[in-house]
Amino acid sequence: MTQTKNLIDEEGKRTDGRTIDDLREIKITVGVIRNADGSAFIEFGRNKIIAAVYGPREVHPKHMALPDRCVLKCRYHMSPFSTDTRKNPAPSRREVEISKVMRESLEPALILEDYPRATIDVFVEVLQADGGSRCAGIVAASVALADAGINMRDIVSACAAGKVDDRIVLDVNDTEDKEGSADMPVAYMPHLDQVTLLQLDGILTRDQFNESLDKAIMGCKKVYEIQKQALMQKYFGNETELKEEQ
Amino acid sequence: MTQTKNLIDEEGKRTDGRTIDDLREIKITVGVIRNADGSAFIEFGRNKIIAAVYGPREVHPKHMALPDRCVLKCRYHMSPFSTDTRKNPAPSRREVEISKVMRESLEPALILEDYPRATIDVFVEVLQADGGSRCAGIVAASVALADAGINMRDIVSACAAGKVDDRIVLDVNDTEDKEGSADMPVAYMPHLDQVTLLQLDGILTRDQFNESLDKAIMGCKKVYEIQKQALMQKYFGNETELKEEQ
Amino acid sequence: MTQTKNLIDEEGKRTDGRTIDDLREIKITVGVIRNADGSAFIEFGRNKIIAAVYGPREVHPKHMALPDRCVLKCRYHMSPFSTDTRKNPAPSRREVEISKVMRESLEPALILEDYPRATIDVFVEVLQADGGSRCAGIVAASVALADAGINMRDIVSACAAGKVDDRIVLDVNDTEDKEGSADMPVAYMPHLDQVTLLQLDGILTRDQFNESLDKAIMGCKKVYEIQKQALMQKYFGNETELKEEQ
Amino acid sequence: MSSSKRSTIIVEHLRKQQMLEAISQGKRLDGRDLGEMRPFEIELNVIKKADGSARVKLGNSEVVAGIKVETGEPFEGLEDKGALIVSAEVLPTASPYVEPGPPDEETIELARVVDRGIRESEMLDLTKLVLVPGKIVYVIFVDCSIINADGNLFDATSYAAVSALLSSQIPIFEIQGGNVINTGNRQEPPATTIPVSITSIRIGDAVLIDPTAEEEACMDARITITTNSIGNFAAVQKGSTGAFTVEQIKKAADTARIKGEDIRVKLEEVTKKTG
Amino acid sequence: MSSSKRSTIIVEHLRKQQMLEAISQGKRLDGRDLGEMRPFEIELNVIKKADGSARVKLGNSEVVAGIKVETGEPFEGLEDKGALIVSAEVLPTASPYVEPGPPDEETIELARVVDRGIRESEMLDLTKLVLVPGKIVYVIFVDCSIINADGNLFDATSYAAVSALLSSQIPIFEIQGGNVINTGNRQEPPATTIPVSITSIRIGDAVLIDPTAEEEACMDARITITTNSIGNFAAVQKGSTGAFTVEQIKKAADTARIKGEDIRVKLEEVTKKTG
Amino acid sequence: MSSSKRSTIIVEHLRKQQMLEAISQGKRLDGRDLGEMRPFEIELNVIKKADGSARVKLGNSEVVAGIKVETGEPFEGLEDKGALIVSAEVLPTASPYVEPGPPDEETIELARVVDRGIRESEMLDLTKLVLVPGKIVYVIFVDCSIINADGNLFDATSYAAVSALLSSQIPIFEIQGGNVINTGNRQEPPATTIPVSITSIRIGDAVLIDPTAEEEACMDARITITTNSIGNFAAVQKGSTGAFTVEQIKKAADTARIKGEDIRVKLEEVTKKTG
Repeated sequence: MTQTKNLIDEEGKRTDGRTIDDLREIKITVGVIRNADGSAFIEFGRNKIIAAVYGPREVHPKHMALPDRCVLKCRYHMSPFSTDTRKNPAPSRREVEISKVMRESLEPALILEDYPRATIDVFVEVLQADGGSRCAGIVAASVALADAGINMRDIVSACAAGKVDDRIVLDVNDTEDKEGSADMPVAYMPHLDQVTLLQLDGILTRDQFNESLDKAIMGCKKVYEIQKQALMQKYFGNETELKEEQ
Repeated sequence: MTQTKNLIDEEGKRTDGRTIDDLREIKITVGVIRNADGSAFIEFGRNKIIAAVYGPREVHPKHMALPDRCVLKCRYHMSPFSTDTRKNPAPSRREVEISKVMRESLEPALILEDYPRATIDVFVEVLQADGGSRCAGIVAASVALADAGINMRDIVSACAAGKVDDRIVLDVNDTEDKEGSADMPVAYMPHLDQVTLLQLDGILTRDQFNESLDKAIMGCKKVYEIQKQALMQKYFGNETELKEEQ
Repeated sequence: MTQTKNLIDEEGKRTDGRTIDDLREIKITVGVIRNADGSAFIEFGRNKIIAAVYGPREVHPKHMALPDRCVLKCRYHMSPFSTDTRKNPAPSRREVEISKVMRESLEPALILEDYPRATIDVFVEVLQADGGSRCAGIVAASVALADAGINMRDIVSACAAGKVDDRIVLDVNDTEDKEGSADMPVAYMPHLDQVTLLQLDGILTRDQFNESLDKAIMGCKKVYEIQKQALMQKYFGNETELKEEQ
Repeated sequence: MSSSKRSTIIVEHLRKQQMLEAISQGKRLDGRDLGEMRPFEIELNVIKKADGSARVKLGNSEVVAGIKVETGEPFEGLEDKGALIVSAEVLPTASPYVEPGPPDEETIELARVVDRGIRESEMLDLTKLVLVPGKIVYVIFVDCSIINADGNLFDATSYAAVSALLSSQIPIFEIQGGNVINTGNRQEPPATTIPVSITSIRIGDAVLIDPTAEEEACMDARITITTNSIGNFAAVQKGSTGAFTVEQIKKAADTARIKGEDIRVKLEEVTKKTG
Repeated sequence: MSSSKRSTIIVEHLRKQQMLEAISQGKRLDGRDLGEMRPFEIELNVIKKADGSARVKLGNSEVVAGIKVETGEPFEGLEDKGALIVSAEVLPTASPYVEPGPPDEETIELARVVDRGIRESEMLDLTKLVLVPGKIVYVIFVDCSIINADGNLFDATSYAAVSALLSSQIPIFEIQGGNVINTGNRQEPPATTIPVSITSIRIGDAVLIDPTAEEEACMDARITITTNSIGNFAAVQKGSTGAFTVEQIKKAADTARIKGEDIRVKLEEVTKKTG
Repeated sequence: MSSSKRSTIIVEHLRKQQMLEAISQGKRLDGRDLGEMRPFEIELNVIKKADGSARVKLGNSEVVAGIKVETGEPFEGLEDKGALIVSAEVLPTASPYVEPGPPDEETIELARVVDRGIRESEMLDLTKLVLVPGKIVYVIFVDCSIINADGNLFDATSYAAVSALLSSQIPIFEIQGGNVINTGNRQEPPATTIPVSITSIRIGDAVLIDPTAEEEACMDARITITTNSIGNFAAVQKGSTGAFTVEQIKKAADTARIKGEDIRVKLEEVTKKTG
C-alpha cells in the first residue's frame, strides 16, 4: 500500500467526515432470511451483507461428521455486482482465504461439542462491498448464529484499524483501504477478551502496531453493542427499545 | 430473432423447396449401436444424430437410486465437428439445458415405476447439427427407448413450428431458425394427446401462438408415423414393408 | 521432429561431449524424503527429480480397493519452474499420459498380490526437466519402491535411445530431443529381460528401430547398475563403497 | 448429464391431501385463488456500485439483480449487437437444500429462461450498444442473486432482472484514439418493451400460477410464458417431468397475457417513479 | 493421478479358458487367425459441415472423425508450422462402461497416440499452413467421436482421423489488410505420407493383432506401432500393465509394417475414389 | 466453502501429555526452547532453468522455490507496477496426508500469506518493472514446491521464496518496434528490504515458535508475523480455530522482530555469498 493523497484534513476529519475514532454507520437487521435457521443483514458503511445460518443439521456426506463435535462450515462470497468492476461469480482465492479465516474467527465462540455428528453452515453473501467486508461479514455471521440459537461462549465482534496519513484510525473505509498505508482487521470476543482474527497488510512500527490493535479492539467493543442491540430488538422488540431510550 | 431476408417465395416455397406444411426428409434406423440396449440413428434434414439407451441397470453411486422408481438420465451432446464453427467438446450451458428439457420430455412416456432402484441412461449425440436438433434428438431417443424394450405409455414425437416471413411454417430448418422470427419446438405424445416439451424463442401474436402450436403438433403426428415405421422395419423387416406397401 | 543442426561432430562427439554410447551423468540418492516410506532423488543429466512412495496403505475411498491385489497409483508432475517457459501447475495432457505409462512400466515389477486391498502411491516430481524426464522418473520411482521395501520381481530401469544426425545414440538430452529426429524411451527389467515401456517419436527405418531398441536396453542395463549401487549405498553405506572400490 | 431425482422438499402426505382438496375447490393453502399472484414488492437501486439494481420479493422468494456494463467483443454471429449476459446463483442462504458450487442444471435453466425473455422480446435494442462494429460492443451483465427461495424463481428472477435493467443508468463509452474511454456520463438503456413472464404449474387437473416451493414439490408440470408490452408472446419454457394438454397450454398462454399486464403496470410504475 | 483398476469388462472364466485354448491353436474366438484384422469399412464425407470426415468400422468398433480448420496462433516452439490438434471422446453411447465427462487418462492417451502417429510421420507438411510466421497459422482440429467400442480403438480412431484428413478439402485463408479472410476456396491438405498404426496385444505367450474388447480384457500387454508410406516407423506406444520381450516387440514391428501396408492400400483406394 | 475438520496427524494421548509437560517446563520434545528455531539451511540456484531458486530446510520441512520472469499485462488497479504472483503446492511427496489435486484452502492461504509478506513489505520496487505503463509489465512468478512437510510451512516457504527472489537474476526485456524483446541480459531484482515471517503457535497458555507438524496438531491458535529490514511490521495472519489474548499477540510481535532479525542476517549472508 502506498499513500498518495491527504486522507485526513487539518481538522482531523476523514474523507467521509469521521474523526479517527469514529465507526461508520452500522445497521443490523436480524431474521431477514425466511428459510434460514438464523440470519442477519448488515449495512456497515456501504457494505451490504447477508449472513444466513443453517443447522445444527445432518452432515453430508456422512463420513465428514465428527463423533465428538459439530463441523462448522463457512462460505464468504461476493455477488458479481458487489464490486466496482464486475466480479466473476466463481470463488476467487481471496474468497477461499476469507472463508477460512472467517470460520476460524467464529469457531472459538461456538460450543461445538454440544452438537456431535452435526454441521452448522454459515453463508455470508456480500451484496455490496466496501472496505472491511470481512469484518462486517463476521459481525453479521455472529448475530445470525445467535439468531439460530446456537450455543455460544461469546458474540464475536469485528472491526479494522488502519494507518492513514501516518495516523492510526478506526474502521478503514474503501478509499482508506486502497489509498492508506495499512489495514488491520480484527475479530474479538469482548467477554472472553480474546482475539479470534488478526490480519495486517501494510507497514506499522512497533508502537503503531500496538496502537492499531488496541484501537481495533475498542472498535470491536462498540460494534458489539450494536450487535447486542440488534438481537434484543428482534427478541424483545419495542419494549427493549424503550428501555434503552430511558 | 430479426427477420432479414425473404425466406418464402411468391409460390409459397421455402429456401429448401418445401411448402409451409412440409417436413424435411426424415430417416430413422433402429439398432445401430451394437453395445447399446437400444439405439437409433436419425437423419432429420441435415441433422445426423445417434441416440443410445443403456438400461434399466444398476445406479452408480447407489445412494442415487430411488426406492419406488427408475432414475432417468439424459445427455444431449454435440460432437466438435457437428456445427459450422467447431464446438468446444466441454458441455455448454445450452447443452445442459437441452439435456434437462429432453429428459423431461421423455419421462412422461416412460413407466419408470416398473424399474425401481434402477437407472435408464439416454445418450444423444449430434454428429451434424441442423435446425431442430433437440426435436430430432427426442425423436431418436424415443425410438431407442422402444428399441431397448422399456415399458412406455406412448412414443414421444417432436417437431418444431416457427414464424418465417410472418407466416407459421412447419419444421424450421437451420436458415429459418437463424433468419426467421420465431421457433417453437414441441414434443408430443400422440396417443395420450399431451405436450411434453414446449419452448418458444421469438415473437408470436396470440393467434400465431395457437396456430404454431397446432402446426407443430400436426408435425409431431407425421413424425410419429415415421418412428413407428422404423420400429416395425426393425422388428418385422421386409414383411412389414411389404404390408405397408400394399 | 525435423533435424536442423549438426549435433554430432566429426570426432563423434555430441553437443555435451559424449560419444553416441555414453550416458549422461547420473546420481541417485536414496531416502531423501523424511515422511515417505521410500524415496529417491535423481540427477540424470540436468534432470532433477524426486520420487516418493507411500504404502502399502489403506485405499481411499474404500470401494476403490481390489480384493486380490494392491492398487498402484502414480503421478508424474512438473514443478512450474522446471521448464524453460513456466509450466502451468495444473496437470497437462502430457503429464496425464506419462503418469499412465509410468504406472504401467512399474507395475510388472511389483508383486501387487502381496498387498490385497491396499494401495501403493508413487509420486514423481520433476524439479528441473531435461530430455528423458520420464525415463529418469521411472528410474527414481523404481529405487523409491525398493527403498519402501515393496516386494518386487525386478528393478525397473529406463533409458532412451534416439536418432541424431542419422545415427542411433544413447540417452537423448534436451537439445537432441528437440533438434534430433527420433526419441525412443524404454523401460526394462534386466533380470526378467522384459520391456515395460516403449515409446517412439520420430522416423526410424527397420534397422534403426532394432538398433535403437537394443541400444536403449544396453543403456537400461548401465542405469540398473547405478540404481543398485545407490540402494546398496544407503543400506550398506561406506562398507559397500569400499568393497566396490577394491 | 441430466438426472431425474426426488424433489428436495418433502411435502407430508396429509399436507399434500389438504393442498389437493383446497385446489379442487379452487383455493390454495395460503388462501390464494388458483390464478392469483403472491404479494410482490420491488425496491430499486439497492446496490449503488451497480449500474442498475433491484430487489424483488414475490411472496417469500427474494432476489437481488444487479447490472454491470463493460465493453468487450460481440458474440459470434451477433457482431452488430451489444452483448447481454444473464447469470443466476441460487445462494446457499436461500434454502436448506442449496449446495454452494457451480450452477446446477436448474440454475442454468433459470438463467437461460430469464435471458431468453429479455433477449427474444428484444427488450433492449442491442444494435444501439455497438462501439466498433464486429469488434467492440457494450457488454451488459445481468447478475441475479437468489437470497431466499420459496417457489417461482423464474418469475421472481425475471422481474428483478427486468426492473434492474429498466432503472439502470449505463455508462457512456466512447472510442478515443483507438481506446475505449468511459466518459463518466450515463444514459438510459435503449429499452423498447417490458417482457413479463408468468409461470403456471399443473397439479392433477388444476393449473395455478405463481407457485410456492411447497406447491412446486407437488407439481406435475410447469410452464413459463413471457409476453411483451403489446401482449405478444416472446418466450416459453415448459419444464418438469409431466405433460400438458394443448388446451391447458393455450389457457396458460392467455393467463400469461392478462396477469403479465398487471405485473407490467406495476413494473412501469415503480421504475418510472425513480426514473 | 493414474491408478490401476479392474478391467471394466469381465470375461467369464470358462470363456477365457476357451479363448486361451483357441489362441494356443493359433485361432481366436471369432474365427480369425492371430495376425488377421477384422472387417474394415470406411465411409467418407459423412459430415458435410466438417472440412473432412470419415466413419470407420473396424469389426464392431465404430468411429466418426471430423476435420475443422480455423486460424490461430502457432504452438510455442513451433512458430513456423500450422497447428494440429487431435481430440477424442469415447461417447457414452459406445459401451456400458463409459461415463460421460471430461476425458479420462485412457482417452487422453488414445488422442495423443493418434496425434503422434500423424505428427511424427509428418503426414501433413505443416510448414505449408502458415499465414504470418510466428503469428497466424492454420489450426487443424481432428476430432474423433467413438460411437461404439469393441476393442482396438487406437487403430480404428487412427484410421478415421487419417482418412478424414486425406479426404478433406480445407478452406484457403488469406491475409488482407491485416485481417484473416476466408476466401471461400478450398485446397487439398499438404499430405506427404499415410501413417498407419497396427496394435498388437500379448495374451500369455501369444501376440495377436486388432484385438476385440473381450481380448483386451484378457491381455497382458499392448503395443501400437505406426509406420509411414515407405515402411519406416514413426511412432510407438506400449501400454497396459504387462511387459514384452525384445523379440516380441521386434516381431510386432515387422507385423506393423506388413499389415500396415494392407491398410494403407485400402485407405489410398478409398480416399482417391472420392478425391 | 471452508470446513472445520480433525487434524490429519493424530498425536497419541501419551505423546501429547509428554509434550504438554515438557512445554510447562519451557522445553519441547525435540529439546528446543519455546522460542528456538529449528536448524535452517538454504541452498541457492538449485534450479538452473529458473531465474532464481532456493531450497530451504527448516527442521524436516523442505521447500524448493523457483522464480520465472515473463512479461504480461499489469493487474487491474495496479497498472503502474510489475505483477508478482506467488503460488504454492504441497506436493504429495510431502506427507501421507496430502492428496494430489488443485490447491485446497490451506495451500491457498499459505501462498497468499507468503505473497503478502513480500508484497506488503514492498520487498521489490515493482514500479521499476514496467515496460509500457498500463499495458506491459514484468510478471514475476514465485512458485513454491513443498517437498517434505513437518510443520511451519509458512516460514519455510516464505524463506525459500524470499531467498530465491534475492538471489535471482532476472531477464532484461525491452520494447523494440512494438514487440517485447528478451535482450539476453540479466539484472538484479529491485529489492528494497528483506521480509521475514516468524510463526508462533499457542498450546494451552504457552506460545512457541517454529512448530513441528506434531506441535501444530496440538495447537490452539497460530499467528504468522512478518517484519521488514528495519523491524517494522508488514503483514500478519492469525490462523487456526483458537484465540489469542492481546498480550500474547503483542509478545509474539516482539518475538517476530527479534527472531526475524536472526533469520534476516542469515538470508543476507547466504544470498550475498552467491550474489
